[in-house]
Amino acid sequence: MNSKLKQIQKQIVESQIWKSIFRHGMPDDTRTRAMVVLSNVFLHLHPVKSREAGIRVGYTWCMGGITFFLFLVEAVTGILLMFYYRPTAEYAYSDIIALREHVPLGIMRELHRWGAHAMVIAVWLHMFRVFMTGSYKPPREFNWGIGVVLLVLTLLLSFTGYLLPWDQLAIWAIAVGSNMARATPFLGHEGPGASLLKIGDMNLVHAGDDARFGLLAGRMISEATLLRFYVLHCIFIPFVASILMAIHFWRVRKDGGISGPM
Amino acid sequence: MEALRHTINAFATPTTIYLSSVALFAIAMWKMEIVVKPLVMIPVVIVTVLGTIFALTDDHFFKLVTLPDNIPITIMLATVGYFTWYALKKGVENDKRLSENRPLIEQEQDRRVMTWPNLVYIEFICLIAITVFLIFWSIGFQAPLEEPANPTVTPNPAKAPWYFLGLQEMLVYFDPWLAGVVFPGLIVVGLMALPYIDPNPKGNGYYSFKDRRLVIGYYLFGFLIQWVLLIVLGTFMRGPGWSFFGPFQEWDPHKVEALTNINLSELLWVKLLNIGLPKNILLREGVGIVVVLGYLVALPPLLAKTIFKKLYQELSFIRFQIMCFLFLAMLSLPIKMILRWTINLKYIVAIPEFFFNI
Amino acid sequence: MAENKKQFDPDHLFNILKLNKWFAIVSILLLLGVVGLIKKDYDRDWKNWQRKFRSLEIKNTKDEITKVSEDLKNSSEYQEAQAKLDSAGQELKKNEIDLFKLKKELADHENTRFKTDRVFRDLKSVTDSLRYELDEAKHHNDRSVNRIATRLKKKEAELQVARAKKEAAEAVYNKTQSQINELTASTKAAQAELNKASSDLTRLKKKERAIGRSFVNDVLRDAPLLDFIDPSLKVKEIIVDDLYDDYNFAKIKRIDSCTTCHVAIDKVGYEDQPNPLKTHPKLDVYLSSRSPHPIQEYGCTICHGGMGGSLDFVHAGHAPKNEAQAKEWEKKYHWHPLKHWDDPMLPLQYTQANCLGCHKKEIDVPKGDRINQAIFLVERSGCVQCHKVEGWHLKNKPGPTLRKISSKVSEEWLSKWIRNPKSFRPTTAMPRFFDLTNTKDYESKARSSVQVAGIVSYLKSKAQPYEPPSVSLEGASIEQGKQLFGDIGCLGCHSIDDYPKIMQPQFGPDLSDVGSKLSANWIAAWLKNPKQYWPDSRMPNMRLSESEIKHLTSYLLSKRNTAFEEQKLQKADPRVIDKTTLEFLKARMTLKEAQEKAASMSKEEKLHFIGERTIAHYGCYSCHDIDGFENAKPIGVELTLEASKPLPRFDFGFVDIPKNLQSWIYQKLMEPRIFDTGKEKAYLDRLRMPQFDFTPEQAELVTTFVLGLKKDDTPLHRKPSYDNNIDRIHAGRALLHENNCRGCHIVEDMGGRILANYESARQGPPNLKGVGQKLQPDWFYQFLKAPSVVRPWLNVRMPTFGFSDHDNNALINYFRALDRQTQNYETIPELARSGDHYMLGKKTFETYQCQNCHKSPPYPPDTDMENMAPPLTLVPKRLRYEWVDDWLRDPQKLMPGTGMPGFFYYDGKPMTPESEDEVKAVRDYLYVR
Amino acid sequence: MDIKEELKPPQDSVVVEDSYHMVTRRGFVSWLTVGWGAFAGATAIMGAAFQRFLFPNVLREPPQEFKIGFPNDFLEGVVDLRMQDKYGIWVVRGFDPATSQTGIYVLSVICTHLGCTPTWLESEAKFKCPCHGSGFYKTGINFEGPAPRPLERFRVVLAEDGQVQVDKGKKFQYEKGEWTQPEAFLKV
Repeated sequence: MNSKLKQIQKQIVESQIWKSIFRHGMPDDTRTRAMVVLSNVFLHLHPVKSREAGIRVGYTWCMGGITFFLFLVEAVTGILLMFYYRPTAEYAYSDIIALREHVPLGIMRELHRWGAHAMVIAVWLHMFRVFMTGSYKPPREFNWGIGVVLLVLTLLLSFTGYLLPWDQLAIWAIAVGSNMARATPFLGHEGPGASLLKIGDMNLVHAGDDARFGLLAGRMISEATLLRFYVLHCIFIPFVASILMAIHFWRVRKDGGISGPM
Repeated sequence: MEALRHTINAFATPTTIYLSSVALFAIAMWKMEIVVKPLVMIPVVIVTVLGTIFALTDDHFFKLVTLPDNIPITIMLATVGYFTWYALKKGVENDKRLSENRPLIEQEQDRRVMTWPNLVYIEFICLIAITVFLIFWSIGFQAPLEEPANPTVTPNPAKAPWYFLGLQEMLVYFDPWLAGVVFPGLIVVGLMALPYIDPNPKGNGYYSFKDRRLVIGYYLFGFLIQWVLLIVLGTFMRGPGWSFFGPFQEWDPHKVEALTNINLSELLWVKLLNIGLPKNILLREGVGIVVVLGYLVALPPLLAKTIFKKLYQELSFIRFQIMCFLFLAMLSLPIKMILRWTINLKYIVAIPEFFFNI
Repeated sequence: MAENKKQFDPDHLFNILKLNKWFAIVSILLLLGVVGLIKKDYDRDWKNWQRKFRSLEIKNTKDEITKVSEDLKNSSEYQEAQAKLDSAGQELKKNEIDLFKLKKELADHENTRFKTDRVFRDLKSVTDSLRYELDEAKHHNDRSVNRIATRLKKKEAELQVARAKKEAAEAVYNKTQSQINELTASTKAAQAELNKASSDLTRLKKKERAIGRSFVNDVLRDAPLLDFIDPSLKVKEIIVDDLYDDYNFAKIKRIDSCTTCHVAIDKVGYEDQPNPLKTHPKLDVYLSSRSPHPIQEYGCTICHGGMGGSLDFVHAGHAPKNEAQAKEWEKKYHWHPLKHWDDPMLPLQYTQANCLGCHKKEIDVPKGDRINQAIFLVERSGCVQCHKVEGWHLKNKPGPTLRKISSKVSEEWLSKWIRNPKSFRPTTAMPRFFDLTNTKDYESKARSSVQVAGIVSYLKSKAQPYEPPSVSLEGASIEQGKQLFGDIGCLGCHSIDDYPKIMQPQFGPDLSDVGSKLSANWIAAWLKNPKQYWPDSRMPNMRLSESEIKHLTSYLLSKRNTAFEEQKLQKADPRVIDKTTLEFLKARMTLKEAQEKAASMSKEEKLHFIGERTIAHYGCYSCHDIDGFENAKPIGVELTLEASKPLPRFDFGFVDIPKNLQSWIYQKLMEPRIFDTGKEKAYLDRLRMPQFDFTPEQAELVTTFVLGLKKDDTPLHRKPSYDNNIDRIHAGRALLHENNCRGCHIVEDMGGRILANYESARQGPPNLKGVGQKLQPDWFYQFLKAPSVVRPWLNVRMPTFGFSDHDNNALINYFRALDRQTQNYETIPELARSGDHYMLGKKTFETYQCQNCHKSPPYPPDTDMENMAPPLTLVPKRLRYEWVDDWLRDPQKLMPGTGMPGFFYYDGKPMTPESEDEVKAVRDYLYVR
Repeated sequence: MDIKEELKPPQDSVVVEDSYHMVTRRGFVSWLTVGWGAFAGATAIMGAAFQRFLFPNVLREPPQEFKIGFPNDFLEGVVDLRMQDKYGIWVVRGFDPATSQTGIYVLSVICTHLGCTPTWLESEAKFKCPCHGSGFYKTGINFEGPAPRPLERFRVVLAEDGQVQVDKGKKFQYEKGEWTQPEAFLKV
């Protein structure tokens, strides 16, 4: 009986289909373990071997990994939410109510929202750890810079998502936030220097073409803003962030892996 | 109990909280070796926990803290607090090892090990753990949803998302173009510039404190005091009308605060010289402009000659200028806050004609 | 160290066993978390309610089944059908062999029919396509035309043959089929009868199968993660097409999912269940498809408020009707007030506020008892005089004119009255402005005295001269005055302590203390003709004789309030006068100017000035006509959209009440100055709304009214239609209100409160039902202008209101609109005073002895007033020709309870042709007699 | 260092002390099995939940039950196409061979083959589906093309107010012999 099972198992493992998918056996010796890491698209972010200090949670706090994982969680829950959310003034709010009241697994919204907050915290802590271990120092200066941009993108992701429920909390948080854009020096119509920018009688910067207008797609928050933030939140920023993340991870490897004492 | 709450409410003003936090921060920086000792930290933790439990018995405070959108702040405070202590403790430990010529913690762990299963397995466990955490958080707290967006009714208070509340708090002291645009820009630029203006080769790849005291102090001041503390103030203590409330004080939308601020030019021309504001803008704001330019342009050379002498020698001229500019920009917030609390100063330079107020 | 390194396995830095343990722990937690997640998502309160409802229905169905099967057993119909079926079955058995044969034949015929039909169809499709080909070929002038044509012809011939065969086969088939039918017809009919008799049982059993207990129904249907296949627990939504929720940026269709929990709200038969499984208590007005507000067209939230899209008790915005219910809900449902919704549900006692949304311009909202009472109270209290409310401003100020006040009351009386009106007359609508929660202290009292003195001084100095003619009360009897007061109808508007109070609140003032207020001369003059003192008075002329006036005057003078007369008046302190003057002056000029001005004024001037400013401060002119304030604006906050104001705009001060609109308004009405409590405010900055001394019930009513004042986006076609008729009705109702017609008469089945004073309804003012149909407009007009005697046996008299032509027409139109009468001018046919018809009328008239009751004046002294009816001499001018016909046929139908016997129409049986003739003859006789 | 060099399995494999082998096989298996079991369980539930997520609990579709007018609004022998756009039905008044009676019946506009909407061809007196050429008689019976069964009919009754009421929630299929049921057809 047992031998029969083994026979079947052997047949499966040695079939062409199995072999085409799994390029190695069970990872129970050093060689296959290396193979696993090398041949798996996700795992190959890691080197085959790392310095002991660099993999200890006590050193890294795992915060970078957690941030990346939370990004994936946000992506998955976000995609699912898109099945039930329409970014229009008419439906946005009632779709959120629907998520709360009767959409199956509407709790996805909670996962998404709290995941976003957790991601912000995780990014801060990751940066804090990198700073405290001096890991921004040569040769990792550039990657630190990328990291700073990723931090900003994380905050922007959260900020753009804040508008989507289209409730009072949302639009006034965005109103407070976006009103600052009108005070941008030279680019906002109430910013210092904006009134100096004119050609003849034509004002170059006014409420109809300043930085805030670009952000809100109008002089005030409207349905167009909702759509704009939706696109920023769902496509534009995640797209940019993904590219930068690829660079970030790649540079971690190229700059010598996780930092450690020279 | 009630009396204690009243005392705390009375004590809790932006001035006292901010200044005492700065004082505590300074002490910690000065005597870090002692501060991170468990003997010191355990009582601190106990006091914090007991204090929190006491505070939670208050209805208003309880409601405020358990507001779903404020939960992340609590989590942030706990994690940031813990990790700050943890990192500094390790740093102090490494300092000690260095001074005793022993290998660093990280140097003891320089063996090379297989990624599979060592790293992959802990990562996997970590990820499941964080998922579990997120799931229980979601079960416990419903995401907030208020009334439908209404462009004509502003809720009181209207707050930005919590992670931007530091910036919103800054708006009390600075014009939007500074607090909302320039300072956030400088934070980003400053952070990116950090590797280039920190000349210290020590402390690369391991926790340390003593060798990097200045830059760590600089960073922690920005992070803990100027960012985290302001978020806490902005969330828990700013109520309707952006008025300041003690932690156990009911948020009354009709609270009246004495707020009469004065510009530097008015202070000078009207109050001191008693001759009225001059018509010419440059003349009117001359003193303010001189003060600001002096602060940003004249101060760096002075610093280079005096307290930053050593640093100036390590850095080149341009790097030192950039470093100084960022440093002074960061310091400008506490300076402006103190000026506001002491002499009700509104603007140092006030040219509303061109939306240029500092 | 080196030793260690050799021992080290780079594959296993950590203890795998320990990591496995960690992995197991977090995985188990993950599993628990995921299960919890699903559970949280699945567990909903509404499901429990639907489950409960299902249990209820199962029980009901079972009970019904037992009952119906019991009934069926005893039903003869069922027994008969059963018997018929049995006998038919036996009959069929006899023919069993025939039937079997026939069925076999039928199968054969079916085969043939099918085969022939196939052949026919094939040929048909071939010919169709050939025809198409032929058309094409012709069109293209193809050479194949002829070939195709021949083929088609051939096929068509074949088709004819096939058709004949097919039809023959069908005929054979049908014949056999009909033979079978014949044999089985009686069985089928019996079966159908049986089915019909037991259809209720079948239906119930089917229902029981659908909802009853079973594995599928109890477990499978609504299992978590499987409940999308065919769940029994479902969210129910009513999507109302053209009523909208205002989401500010967009208006979205109202979607009410209330019926998800309130499952039985529109189903009859669940009246005794607890909420939410209860039937709506007023299905005749709401929800049912026959009511004016069917649930599919109006939903729930348009009336009740709340968040219709929510399925959660708290989020839906349920509002408790009192503290106790709030406590109960907190325990049961974790209830807390819903903050984040603009239109919260209203507590039950305030629900009728939302009637005002659509029934805006309506007076007397049908079946809106509470809102109607509220409107009456609001108008009587003059709320809308100080607080502007679009569309509600009163034409007449609710308080009397003060232009001739010095001739009416004494200065002392006036001072005491202003200080505290209720100490003189507890039922007065005039509110109290002084000595309230925020003005109780000693200093405020002194200031109040000064203000009262100021008002009196101002009113006195502005008063126009008026001297009522003096009257002697010689020979007047208080007893007779009292009698008159009760008889002639004063009680329709006024109350007095000698008679039971029949109205609450009253329309006119209570007169129990009036002797302490007015002089004999003034009363007499007023009774004679109120309009000569105050042209806008709503008091009508009672057409009293000189002696009647004397009796009534002496009666009223005897009504005194000694406690009030003995009340001491606080004197105005000169220092306070100076201070108050200065404060009023300061508000308009600089401090220095004010001081100079004050110094230049005499005490009298100061008092006059204080009076003027105080009247302006408290807005007295809103309710009273006061010289010098003709164009002054009302002082209150506009309330047109009060209920749409965001809550933070209401100052709750330090008063500990629930933070919601209705609590605030209620509190404000009960104690108008309460929100000053605990605040340091200057005397003139304090709240100034007066105390109306509402009872809790009244305060709730007024709150209901205010809660109805909000933004309204209901589309016009959803509101009651305003056709010409309805406009007339509303105009009439407004006049009824204004003149308190319902104090005496029953109109539209409401009012007639005075009738309680009379032994029988016959002794009181008539019910005005159907007068629009009954009266000739000309006569009606004359009557309203100058009432004449119609019912000589009545003591109560119709007063002369002195209506304008406009009002007169409006009233007549109103009554006619109620009865859907549109023609103003009608022809009464020329009638002969002789002939058979006339004689028949005369004979019938005499046979039934109409004259016995319908006596004509003059009346001898011994006339039997008990059984008298209106004189028939009035008929030709007064009554409509058609109406008399209807009336004679069946008086009870037009006026239930009338004393007029139905001579021609008995017990619902049709009238004979003879009595038809009689009715017409009597009617015509009355017009030409 | 050359990675390949490092990756060679240890020459003297016995030297290595391996925590893997240090533990009893049994203990090791049980913890790991519990872990993987729970993880697989959680993943499976989550997978099922995602599938459940795709089926909303609330549908906002046009009502299934509606009134279409009085019987006299429909002409004898005419296929009424007016309700096609709004309600997705054809109303036919005329003789119905299935019940051998004259009256009104309501046909679904969905072809029983692959769900296209056939067109009514007046001249040929048939419904013709544009997608694959199925043809149906006025009664709904299929007679040509690939359609496997006749068109469906909907419940049709007379409402209290005398209007014809249609309920799309209840359908009648010819092949199941349902067309002879009382509410599949309204006798006029």
